[in-house]
Amino acid sequence: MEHILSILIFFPLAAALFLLVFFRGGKSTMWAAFAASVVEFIFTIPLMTNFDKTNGGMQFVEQTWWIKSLGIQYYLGVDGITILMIFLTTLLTMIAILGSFTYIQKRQKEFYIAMLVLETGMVGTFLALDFFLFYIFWEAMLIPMYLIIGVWGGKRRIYAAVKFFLYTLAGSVLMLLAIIALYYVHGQVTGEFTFDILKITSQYAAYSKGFQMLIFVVLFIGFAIKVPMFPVHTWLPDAHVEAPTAGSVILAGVLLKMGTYGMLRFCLPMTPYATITMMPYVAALSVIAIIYGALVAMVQKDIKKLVAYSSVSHMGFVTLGIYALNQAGIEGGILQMFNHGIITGALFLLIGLIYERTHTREIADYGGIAASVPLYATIFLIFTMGSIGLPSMGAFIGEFLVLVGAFEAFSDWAILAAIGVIFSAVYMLWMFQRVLYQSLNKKWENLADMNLREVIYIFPLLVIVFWVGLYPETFTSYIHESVKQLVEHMATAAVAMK
Amino acid sequence: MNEIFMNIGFWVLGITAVVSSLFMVTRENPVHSALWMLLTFFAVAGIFIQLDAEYIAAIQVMVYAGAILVLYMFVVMLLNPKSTGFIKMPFKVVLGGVVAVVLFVQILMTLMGTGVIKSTQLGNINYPEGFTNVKAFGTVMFTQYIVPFEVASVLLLVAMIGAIVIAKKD
Amino acid sequence: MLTLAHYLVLSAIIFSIGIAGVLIRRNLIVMFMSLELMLNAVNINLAAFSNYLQQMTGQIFIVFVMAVAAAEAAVGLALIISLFRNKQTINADEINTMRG
Amino acid sequence: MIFAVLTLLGPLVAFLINGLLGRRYIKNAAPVVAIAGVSVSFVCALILFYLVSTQGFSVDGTLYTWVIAGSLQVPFGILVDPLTSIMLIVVTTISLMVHIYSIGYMHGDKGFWRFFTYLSVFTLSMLILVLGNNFLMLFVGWELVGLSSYLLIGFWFFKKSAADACKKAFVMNRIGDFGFYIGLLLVIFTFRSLNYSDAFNAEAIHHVKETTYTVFGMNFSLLDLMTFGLFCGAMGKSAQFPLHTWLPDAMEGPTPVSALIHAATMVTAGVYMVARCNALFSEAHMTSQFVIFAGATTAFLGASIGLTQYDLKRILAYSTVSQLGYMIMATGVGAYVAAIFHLFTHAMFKGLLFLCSGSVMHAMHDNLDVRVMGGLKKKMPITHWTYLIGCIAIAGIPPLAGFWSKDEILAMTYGSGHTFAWLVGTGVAGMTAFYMFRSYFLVFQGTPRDQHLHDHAHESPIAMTFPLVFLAICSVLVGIVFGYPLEDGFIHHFLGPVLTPAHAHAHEMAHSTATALMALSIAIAVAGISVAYLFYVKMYPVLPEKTVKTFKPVHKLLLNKWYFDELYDFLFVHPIVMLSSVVFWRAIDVNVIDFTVNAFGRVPMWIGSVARHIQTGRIQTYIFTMVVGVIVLVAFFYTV
Amino acid sequence: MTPQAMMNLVSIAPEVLMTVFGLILVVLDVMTKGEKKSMVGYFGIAFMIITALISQPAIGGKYLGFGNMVMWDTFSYVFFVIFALAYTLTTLGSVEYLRDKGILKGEFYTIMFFSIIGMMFMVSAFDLTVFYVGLETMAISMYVLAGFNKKCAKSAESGVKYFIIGAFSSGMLLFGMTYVYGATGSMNYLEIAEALKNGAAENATVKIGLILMLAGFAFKISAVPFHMWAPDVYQGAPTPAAGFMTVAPKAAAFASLVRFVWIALEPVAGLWGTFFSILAVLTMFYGNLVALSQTNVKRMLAYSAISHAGYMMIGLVAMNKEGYQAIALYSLIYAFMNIGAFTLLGVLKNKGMVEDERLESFAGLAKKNPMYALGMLIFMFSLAGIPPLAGFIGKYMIFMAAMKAELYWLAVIGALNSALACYYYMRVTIYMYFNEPEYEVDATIGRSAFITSFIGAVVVLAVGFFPSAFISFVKHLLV
Repeated sequence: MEHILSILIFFPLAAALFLLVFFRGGKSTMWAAFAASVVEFIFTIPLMTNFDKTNGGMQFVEQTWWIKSLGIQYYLGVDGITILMIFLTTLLTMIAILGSFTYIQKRQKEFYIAMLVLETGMVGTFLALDFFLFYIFWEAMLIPMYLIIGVWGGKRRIYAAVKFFLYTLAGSVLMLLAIIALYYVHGQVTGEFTFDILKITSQYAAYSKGFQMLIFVVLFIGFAIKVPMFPVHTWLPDAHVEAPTAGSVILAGVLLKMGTYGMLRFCLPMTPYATITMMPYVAALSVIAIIYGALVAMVQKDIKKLVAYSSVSHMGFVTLGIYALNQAGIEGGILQMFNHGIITGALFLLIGLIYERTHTREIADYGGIAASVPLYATIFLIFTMGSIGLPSMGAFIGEFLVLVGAFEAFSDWAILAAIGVIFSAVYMLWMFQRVLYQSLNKKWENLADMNLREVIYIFPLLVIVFWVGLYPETFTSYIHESVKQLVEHMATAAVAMK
Repeated sequence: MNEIFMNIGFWVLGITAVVSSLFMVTRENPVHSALWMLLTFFAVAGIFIQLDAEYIAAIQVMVYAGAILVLYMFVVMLLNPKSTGFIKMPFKVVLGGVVAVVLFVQILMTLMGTGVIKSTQLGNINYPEGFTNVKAFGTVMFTQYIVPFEVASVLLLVAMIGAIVIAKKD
Repeated sequence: MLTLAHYLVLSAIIFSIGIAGVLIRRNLIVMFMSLELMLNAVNINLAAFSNYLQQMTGQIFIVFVMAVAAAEAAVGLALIISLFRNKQTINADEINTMRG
Repeated sequence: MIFAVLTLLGPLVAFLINGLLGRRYIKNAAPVVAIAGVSVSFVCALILFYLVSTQGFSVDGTLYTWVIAGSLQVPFGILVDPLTSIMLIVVTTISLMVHIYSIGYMHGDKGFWRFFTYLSVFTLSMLILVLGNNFLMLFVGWELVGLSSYLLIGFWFFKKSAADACKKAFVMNRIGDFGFYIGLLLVIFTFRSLNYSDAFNAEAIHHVKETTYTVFGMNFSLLDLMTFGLFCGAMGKSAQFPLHTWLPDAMEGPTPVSALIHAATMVTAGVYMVARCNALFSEAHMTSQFVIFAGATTAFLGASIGLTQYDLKRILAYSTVSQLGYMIMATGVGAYVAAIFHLFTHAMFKGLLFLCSGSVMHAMHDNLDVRVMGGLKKKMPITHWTYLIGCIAIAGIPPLAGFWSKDEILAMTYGSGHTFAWLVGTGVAGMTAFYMFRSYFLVFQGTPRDQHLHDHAHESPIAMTFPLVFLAICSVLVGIVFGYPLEDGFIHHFLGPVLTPAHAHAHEMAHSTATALMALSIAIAVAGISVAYLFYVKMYPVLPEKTVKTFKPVHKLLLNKWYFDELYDFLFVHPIVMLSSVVFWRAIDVNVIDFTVNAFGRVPMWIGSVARHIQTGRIQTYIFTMVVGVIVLVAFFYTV
Repeated sequence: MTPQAMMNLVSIAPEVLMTVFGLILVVLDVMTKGEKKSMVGYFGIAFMIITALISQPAIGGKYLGFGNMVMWDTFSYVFFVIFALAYTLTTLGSVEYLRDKGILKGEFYTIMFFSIIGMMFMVSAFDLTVFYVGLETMAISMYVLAGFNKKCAKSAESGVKYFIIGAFSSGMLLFGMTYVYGATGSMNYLEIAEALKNGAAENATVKIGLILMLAGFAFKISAVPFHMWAPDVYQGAPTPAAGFMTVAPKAAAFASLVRFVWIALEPVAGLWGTFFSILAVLTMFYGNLVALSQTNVKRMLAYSAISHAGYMMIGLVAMNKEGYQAIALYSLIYAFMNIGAFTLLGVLKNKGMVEDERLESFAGLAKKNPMYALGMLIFMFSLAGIPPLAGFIGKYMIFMAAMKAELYWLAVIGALNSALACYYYMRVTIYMYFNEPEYEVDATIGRSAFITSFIGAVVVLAVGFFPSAFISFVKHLLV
């Protein structure tokens, strides 16, 4: 258990190197990659079981110097906010790899290597407690994702890959400067020059309001692009649509969460004054994202694009919850991050597997295929309902908590956000109707239903969706304490601000 | 008397240098240019003498007029290039002249703005007892400036190798 | 009365003529000659300052400048010959195949 | 507690078995599983009812804590009280009957097992809805019945109309649920809990009675706002004006579904909810007024449209809308018991009517146009008689079920002083009698209008007729058993403790007034029946045609359902779609945001492609640039 | 031996050693023939290693000899190591290129070797004379290297261009130098500083002299608007030479500049601070913007080299210890990634895998030759400054220095530019990975070029992950 976090981070990388050296592509590579991802997932289980839920602080901490002369540490830790994300990451990577077996037909070896490297980046981002380390992982993820979109993507993959890359990069270069600024300011305040996130956070009271505002805005823009929030969301539809299934799954499932994770870990606790000042504006943006995303999703002609815009809408709930700055809101936000990962991930998998058979993503090309693929239709329906936020499924709990929290903080915005509940039903069901219901398009009469492999990789997601919906405490119990600490932290800051 | 002589010398040499360099720049034929340059070199050598730098004046004549210029002439003859004259666009010629003049004016203004320089009268360099220009030069060169002197040898070696490798016909 | 300024102005004039020469001529060799002119201007400056400061450093520097000038002349002319072999021209206007 | 849990487990297990194994292994044996499941619930419901009614038994327990967020804790809990037990009876009875009926009705359908799976889901959801002990459970059930409804309406998903209808139903409900959601949030805000026991605490309510709440800068009474939100949910689910349009379309589903979901149980969830929240609603005066308004309007709209429809199921559907309006109106005036009572009786007779229509449909090869039927009473005696009983019951002729509950509602409405609502209600009663008998006469009496169809008509199998008979008996009996004597029957004593006794006004009402009202409503019903007889037996088809000609615009308006669908399309659907696709997507997303983003890429590219021309490749240019650079820098440093 | 004599000897020993080795190389060159000429280069590498091993000064040790003329200290040493690395990598990467082009001559290595002696003098100079002669040694070597491929018109053209413009700029440098000399009365850095402190800074001629001098420096580091030569020269020069030219002379120019401005011009920090901050902004923008519109990869890399000079100038403007440490680190890292990229470029072109360095001809390289494509990808992303690759560490140090100096605006401009720059680096990877190949080529690449790119890639990765060693290497730098 000592180095479980390091193992979690570097095992996929080691596996990738192993693949690079010893494999030549083909079936064996796939299975090797899958095996690696399964092992990685298994590593998270002791992490989950040994996690002390009554402790809101960092656990399994690993801390050594990395670049001592610059005050940079190799500092890892996991708390309630991250542990679910780790679980989500390893789970989705595993599933995405299994889901790519038939989808990826060219350069398979490279693909699985990219996936595993990406996993390292994602896990590292969530676990890093050193700002510099965080930034390294944060950016490092871009390259494999860029390749996944660009090499294995659809027709406009190049545009999408470049857009994804540059958009995100543009947001994060200034973030780097903010990080350095925090480093120096913290150094000036305490005399200790360090990138230690916890230490920098603990000194928030010493940062002037103007400085906090500046840092907040810069960090926020960086994270907002990743989330993505309106109006910096336009990379998402392109990236989602063009990415291969596994790419979309990871993108929607994990990468978007990095933005909100960043807000939770940095924007809120480090710059609480600014956060409190900016709270209503962020809420407004979130609500715009919720409604705007839903409305635009409604009129999309491409299934993936529709789901992509729906992500904008759903992630709006997450940010709304987080910036409510109360227990319910933040917990809801985190849970919603988790749920969105599971549900949207599953939807992308489902779209991907039908795309493999039909080679079209145009909604208009489908119609009535529920008749030829009943099992598929059922599972698709379940996740559609999950996405809509039907009670008994995960997203409902998340949305509910978000709205409870948001209602307490800014009721008017919460009411507007709740309108999103209507629209989500409209666009998802309309899509569902046009794709699976109505009269059967003759082309798809002999469409093959889901095979065993496909059922196997969807199944865990199915279980989790209901699990979260029916007994969320399994998951929320991890986050209670950490969120409580965060909320108390914000409350203290709010008092200090006055 | 000496001063008048010096004055006359300066003006003659100076005007020669300026005029000959102007001619050098403006002659179409490169051979003419080279010859005008020779005149400039001589004039400059004279200026050096005026400035108490006899040794420099000597090597100016030897190195520039004797070696470098010959090299130029040699190359000019060797290549016998058809293209002569100025760049084709008169506009650019004017522009080139203008910026040169502007830069000159800037330098001039700077110089004029500095009182010390304007009022300082130049005289002879005072050498220590028993020293002449050459001796003083040699002493300093081979004590204080021995390092750059040695580096210059490396420089010349490189130039030699380089010139050979570039100019040699394989 | 000859002041330092006289020499400095003289050198500035020659320097400017050198620059003008580089800018307006298109024969590489003549351009190169103009560069030599600039170096001469430098030398005048150095000699003048050497006299003004009553020390040998300036004069010694002139020697280095000359050494460099000689070395440059050797290499530069070799390069020009090499170019001429390739393109049959030493016209500055015509060596612009790489641009943009 | 154990029984309550068992009630839930029955359908749950049935659903799981059918859902997971149905397609491959169970297939045609699916009904056995499903019926077994619902029978367990039925038995448990009866036991619970017995316990509650005789021993004053009640349960308010937590199975486990469901959602925890800070101080808010929402249990997965169960509440059994008289209201619940009545609802359980309604739900399980109808559900069981429909299950049995479906064996016959759905026989031979490709999705046989699927149908029963869905039915189990529905039963489960409905039971969760009524058994939950907090608002969130209610909401869960609420949404899940919506899902089941969606699935069942869209059971024949390959029909576009069905696919449209199921989506419409879900979306319309969602609009209501939006309000419900807000209501929930306000409940949490107010009571810091979602448990009924905390929210319906008289002291707590008293505490917030005068509180106002600011929304978008406007002040509202907190309770009004909260109940209005909740009521929006009810409007969606119970198809109240203006969210009523989905219900008639929902008839695209198989008929048993219409009977179960869209007549007897799910659509009454709204009534149940309002009744359940009576503690809140009775304190919220503004909302109450709105409830009455919505109920009365709905009752009238439904009835008026019902007058002109030709599709048998649609007639019944509009009748359902209308009856739901009644119930809602009753809750509005505070007659909660009457509302629940009507819910109960309505479930019986409307379930019966729908099942009958299914039987007719079966006989007529899925044809539902009343104009091609006629004279079926000979061919289908059981269906005929049971349908007749249903019609009488709904028309409000004593001693059948409908009379007792409907009369009570009208009396209460009158008694509470809402005379206009009462007038509407009475008028609607007449209309109801008229159009129900209109359908009866057209279908069963007279001469066959399509001989071919008529020849092939036959009575339905036993699996279908048994439920008809059972429900017919119920329709005859429940009213008198539960409701006699008027306003003081078993049901009043039973529900009284949970539902605030409705009325001060009622008790003040003189006995003579009550009798007069009763007589009036009977008279109206009889009048309605007579007119129907006149129109559709005696003078058919001359008189109807003449009437139609005389009131052509009105008829057209009614035939087209007051153009609500078109209005909504015009007001909401088209503008929103246009706004989304033209303004938000094409204009803002693509042409503004993305354009800007791309400009960030293109502008540097453009600058670069221009700037590269400085690099001419000429030595002179390069040196020139350097010299100019020096000049500028010198100038700069001399001026600074 | 007196301590002073000892000091003198130590201060110049590495250069002397190098010169001796250089002469041995000349002899070796004569003794080898044909294919064996590469031995000259390899021996050069060995000599470099020997020199690097024995000339390492003690940490903090300063050996200032010959009347404050030459300094050998960590600063000189670190930059010497950078030059040595550049030499080593270029040599390894060039053998194959030169052989293919038929210009495998010992002189290539000899000249490169001697140019490094010039650079070492530049860096360790404490006197303008030493500096100037060193500078010219380097410059003349570079002219020769640029025009080394005599048979190629472009190479000759770039040699001549470089030469004329270079000579012009050194003319300006000299002219400026004379004024500085005149006003301060000395060529020695320490004495110049002393004089400036004592009022010479008021002298107007110092200003114009310094501007002219700094313009000369700016030429060497290819700062806008004195950069114009750079793209043409890099494009025309033989590719390995171009790689070398983008790294070593630039590093030398920066190092000597740092020495000069820190020691001699310390009293007029405001002047050169402003001067270079203006140039830094112009350089970054111009380099990146024009690189965006390039279709020739080599030329694009040339422009990118310009923009990198811009980033490094930020470190200069920061005027703090972190600043020049960052410059050293940046040069070090840049040596690996840029020479790696140029080597790959040259070899790929010679083998016909890419045509004329055209961007389009990179299409599908990942399919044709995955390993080299991966290498190129790593270099490109490293140049773009994407973590965890080495280029990021370099940029990061630069930004650290700027933030410390509170040059926020410059840091922001730098950061924005590095985002802008990403696109053109990415474009190479786009063609390599995302497009289908235009044509098929079957070719194998020799060992030495592979080793170079492999070392480059591995170091670029390793520095990204374990920058400690590199950072502590430059951490002891003191001017």
